[in-house]
Amino acid sequence: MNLHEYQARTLLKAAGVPVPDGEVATTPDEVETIARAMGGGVVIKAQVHSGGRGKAGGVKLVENAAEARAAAEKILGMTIKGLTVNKVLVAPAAKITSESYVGIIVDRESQRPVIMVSPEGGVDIEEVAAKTPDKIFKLAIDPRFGLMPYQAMSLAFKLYDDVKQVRQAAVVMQRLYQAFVDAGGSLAEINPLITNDEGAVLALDAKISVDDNELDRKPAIAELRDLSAEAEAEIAAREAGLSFIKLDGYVGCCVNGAGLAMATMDLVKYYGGEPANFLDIGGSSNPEKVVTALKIIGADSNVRSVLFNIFGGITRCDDVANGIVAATSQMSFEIPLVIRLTGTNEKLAVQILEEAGFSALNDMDEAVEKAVQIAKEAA
Amino acid sequence: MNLHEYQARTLLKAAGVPVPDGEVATTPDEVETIARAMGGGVVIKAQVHSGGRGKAGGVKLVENAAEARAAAEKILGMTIKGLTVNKVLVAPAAKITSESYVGIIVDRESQRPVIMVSPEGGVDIEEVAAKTPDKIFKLAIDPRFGLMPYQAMSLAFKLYDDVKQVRQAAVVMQRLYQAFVDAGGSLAEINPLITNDEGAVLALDAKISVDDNELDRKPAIAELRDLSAEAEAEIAAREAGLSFIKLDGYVGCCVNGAGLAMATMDLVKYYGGEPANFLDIGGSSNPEKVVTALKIIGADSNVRSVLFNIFGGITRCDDVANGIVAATSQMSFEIPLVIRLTGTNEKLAVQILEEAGFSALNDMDEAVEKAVQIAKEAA
Amino acid sequence: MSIFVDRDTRLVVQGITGRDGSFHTSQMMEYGTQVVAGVTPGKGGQRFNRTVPVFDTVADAVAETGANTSVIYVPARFASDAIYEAADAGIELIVCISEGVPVLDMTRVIPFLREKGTRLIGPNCPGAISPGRSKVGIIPGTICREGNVGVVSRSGTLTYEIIHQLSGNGYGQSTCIGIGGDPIIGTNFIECLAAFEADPDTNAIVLIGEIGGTDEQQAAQYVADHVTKPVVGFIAGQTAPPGRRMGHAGAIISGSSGTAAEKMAALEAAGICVMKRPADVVSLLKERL
Amino acid sequence: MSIFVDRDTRLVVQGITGRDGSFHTSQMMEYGTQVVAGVTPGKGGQRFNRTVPVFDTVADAVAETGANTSVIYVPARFASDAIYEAADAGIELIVCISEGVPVLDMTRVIPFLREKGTRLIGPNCPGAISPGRSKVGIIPGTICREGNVGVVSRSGTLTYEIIHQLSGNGYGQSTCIGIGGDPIIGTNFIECLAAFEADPDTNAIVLIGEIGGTDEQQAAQYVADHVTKPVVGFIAGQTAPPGRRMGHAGAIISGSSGTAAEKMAALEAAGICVMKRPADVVSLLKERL
Repeated sequence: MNLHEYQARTLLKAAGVPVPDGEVATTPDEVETIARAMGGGVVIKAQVHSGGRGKAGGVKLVENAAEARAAAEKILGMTIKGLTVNKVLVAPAAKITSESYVGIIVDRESQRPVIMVSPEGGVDIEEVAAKTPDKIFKLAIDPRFGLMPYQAMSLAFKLYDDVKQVRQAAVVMQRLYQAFVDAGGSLAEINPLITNDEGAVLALDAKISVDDNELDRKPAIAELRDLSAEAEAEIAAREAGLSFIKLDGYVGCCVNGAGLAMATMDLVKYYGGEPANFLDIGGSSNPEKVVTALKIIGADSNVRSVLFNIFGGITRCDDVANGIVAATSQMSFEIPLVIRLTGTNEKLAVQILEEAGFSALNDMDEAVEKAVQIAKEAA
Repeated sequence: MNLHEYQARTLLKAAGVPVPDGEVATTPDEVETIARAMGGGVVIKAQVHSGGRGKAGGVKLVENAAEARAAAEKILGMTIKGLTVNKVLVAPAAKITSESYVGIIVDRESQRPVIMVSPEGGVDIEEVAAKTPDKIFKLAIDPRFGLMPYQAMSLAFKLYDDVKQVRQAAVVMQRLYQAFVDAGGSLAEINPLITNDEGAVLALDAKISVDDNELDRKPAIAELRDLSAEAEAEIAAREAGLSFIKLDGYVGCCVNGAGLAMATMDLVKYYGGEPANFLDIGGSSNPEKVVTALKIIGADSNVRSVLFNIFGGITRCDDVANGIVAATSQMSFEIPLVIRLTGTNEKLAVQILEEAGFSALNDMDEAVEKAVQIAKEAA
Repeated sequence: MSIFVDRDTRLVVQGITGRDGSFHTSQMMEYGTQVVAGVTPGKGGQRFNRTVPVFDTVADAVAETGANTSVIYVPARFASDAIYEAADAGIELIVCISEGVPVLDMTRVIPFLREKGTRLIGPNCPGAISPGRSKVGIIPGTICREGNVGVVSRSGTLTYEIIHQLSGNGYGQSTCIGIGGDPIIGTNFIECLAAFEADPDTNAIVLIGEIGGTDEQQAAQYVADHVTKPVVGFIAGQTAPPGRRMGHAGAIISGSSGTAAEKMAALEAAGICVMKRPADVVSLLKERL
Repeated sequence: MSIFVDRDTRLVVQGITGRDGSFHTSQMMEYGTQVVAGVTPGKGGQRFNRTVPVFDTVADAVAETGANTSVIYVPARFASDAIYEAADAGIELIVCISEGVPVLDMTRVIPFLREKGTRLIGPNCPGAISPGRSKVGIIPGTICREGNVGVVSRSGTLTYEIIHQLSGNGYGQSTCIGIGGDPIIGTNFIECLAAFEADPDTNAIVLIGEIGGTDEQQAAQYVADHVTKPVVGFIAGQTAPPGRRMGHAGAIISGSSGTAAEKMAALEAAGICVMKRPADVVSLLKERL
């Protein structure tokens, strides 16, 4: 789960990271009032879960409250990479004397959180990594000990010469790490970490992503989820315990298991088709999940056939069959279904389906080929 | 530094340990008011840094507010092992169905915090350890991981059969450990950990001792120090950076280094004398410390000679000599001094002392023997 | 023979009285796995299915039954504690089925296991099966067949699909292992490859990877350097869009080194035959054997 | 020879620009110790006494100067971080002089050092000196003399007193080590005894203990089992009252196994000659050599 910039700023501030003032607004009126109270220049920043906000026109630096209002009118309601901007952050324009980068991710290879810093901040860090990898410094953190002061200092020396700023930055890094751990983070980033004209080190922009698996035990973090910032189908899928990602094709896919789901999409492509989605109904079977899955897939007007590919293990084929029968009787489902079932309770499932007027296949290739063919014929 | 029971209770409560209600009072009036508000039977407990409060009459169980007042009148102001009772804790009488022991100390041998539990609580745990060691269960905690749930559960199974109580006790142990670490503890103890007639697991009495070396970085804990509960000489010594412990003899000792101080005391005994104190003036030399040391030793009317034993390393002998001269000129110091100095700046020190009318020895045995002899002659 | 699980596997089931735990324990017992103990705090002294003794702690279970392997079916938020407990009790191999274990928990579990010298398979994995000998986890026994192909995979049902293809076409398996799809797992491809290479009863290896991370590339390098047996590979996620998560956390494309195309190229460069689709496993194996 | 510190000791001083650090660095340099580097964050690039290069980090110091030993003079609350830093930088021997290090810090430091394979002496100790070769810490060089007696002690100035007796009576030292008086220390008596036993230039060992803990009893057992060289012992604190703390944390009598009488008995049972007073060291050594 991604947090908004303003939420990440709040968490960092609570962890003791120096963050410049800033307030969230949802209307141009509010923006104007806030800007007036701040006085002087302010920056207006769209709060959406997307990179490249600046390039998309979602970040504006303005001189006064009137300009702030005008900028807010443009930004609020705009669409950035398919996401509507409902909120903006208003912050005083900072007097920036340097911009660095500090980020923490969980690294698969070292199996540890890794902190990365670069004196090249304020830009896309992946570009820095690609063009000037020698300007990125990494350190794997032993989670049993946390980010120790000497480690933070040694990284901070890569950013600044002035030992006062080095010490400030080291403290920021340690607190960022603490905030990362406390939030159950998969990523925590300050970009840019600035120095201002008074020599202070401040976190100007912050980003935190949370491991979804942490949300159960971190209710305060789970409450930060902003449903208005997510696509409707993905919310419905998550609430039903499904993994769903919309794609641009026309063969709807409903599969149990992420690996098999990806392999099914690949096979759709292999047989000349285009998958409309990734959808994993998960391990434990439940007819309700199938109902939700069919509703989500059916809501996509591009879909011209729906392929079920179920390998019964924990998932029982009869549960899936019942789900299909229930869903199609509840709603008028016009899209043709191709069903492949094998494994646990396969025979029972076939019987349930046949009684309801469906037929079922046993072979994955055969099923995928048929689903592609039907979709192409319906074009 | 030892915390009072009521302070330890507050820390445990803040850490989420279930602790019965309880309030601190300093007058019988307050005790009566509190007891009336609580209704029913209450227990009145002297708040002093001493074991054996019960045996000394410092803990009373009473039936009502009037009896509470009467008990408070007896307890407040009484002396337990040389310490005056200034405060009492008033708590509702608990309906106890079982009493266990849970304690955490730092163990030298495993070099880790060790948690000990016993189903034999409410009594002196050292007696349990001596008489029925099989009723004490110990576990060394890896501080990199803390007290893990499965560890706490396995200990809690030694206390209770009912899994609900096991789970409650396991949570208490984990929170006690957290409180212990957060306070910078050298000991944290719940004795007894009770179950009441509703089956709840509660910490009825709590004890926390803090590592003095933690106080610098834990100001909130340092503030809990109760100067009124400490001997005056020890407060003065601590504030001057001296380690001082009063003993029952008559040869005052002023030494640099704890090991040498103990060896000096032993040598006093070896030559037939009795040391009046342990006093370590510490590593870095400072004439002010010597002044304070002489004041503290001089305040003990049993002292009939004062022995300085200084081995100059970091401590410079001339600093000690200056301190002696300064102290004896500031105050009328009637007790005879025997001074032994050797090591760093020894010659300069001897010169300073001789100019002020003192003589100095070089050999430890000679000095100790002389100090004992003078004290005996003065008897 | 086989790797990791075999006839000498003496299994303790952590979470034996739970919904998943009890179902799969019955399945494993039917398959012939030596399930010697179960653990559910508070149910010590009971028996599962009137036969398997249940204990309050893994330490008790190990002391009483000599269990050497554990399988974990507890809810995700308790899984890391269950792993610590098993490792601390002297269990040699832990198979963690639980899905949804927080990744930061795993960052702490890994060094603990390393100090103890304990092997972990998973979490978020289907476990391991040595057909005809022992099954630890949830891989359906019915689709497996005794034989000489080693199967190692990051996936669950996709693995079943490929085992199904193998068994249906006369290729039995020495051991099938699902290593789990999470970013941080206990046992990786390389450790399984090394074990298969050393196993006299394994003649060929099937490696099933997916997008995300660089484990497959490293595995490919290991095969090139150390594996003499024929290896056939598959990578799921050729059509997955970059930068999006596909169901489980393993499938994140991080930077430039996690795409299916790149992984397939790495496998091929290491001399591994790469399937275009799961059904190709049979023809490719035939070619190589 | 000698143990732990010698002519090949290449020392980095952590906290070289502080009050204690700079004073003792000068002393060590005068004594002939190879002080190759100092560390004070923010003073990297400067030189101490116009000769010793100062670095921002221990890692930099090791990379540039090949330091293999560090001595720590930083304030107590920064000491554990300094230890971690030195161990992480590949330092083989760390001597921590700082007094007042929180005990809970040490409980975490110890397993870190064990993983790294680093030896720590201290904290709260005077360090080690191999007379005529190298001095790391604060033991006054003037009281020492080259020779063949190994001295190991939990104390500071009491050690000086005994070294003073030895040197004044013709018994030079191979190495003198103060292991520190805190409850949790990096190197204990046994490790020093083993090193002295193995050192060809050590002919006899003086062990100086005090009340609190059971280190001396364990050391006695070790001497009985493994040490062939003559050992002379001293225990401070015969007159200390039970249950009170005597200055440093080492001197707590915990339970029944920390009294001076008990320790002296344990030493004697192990064949160690026990001094009644520090001055006895000379006559006892004479008897045994």
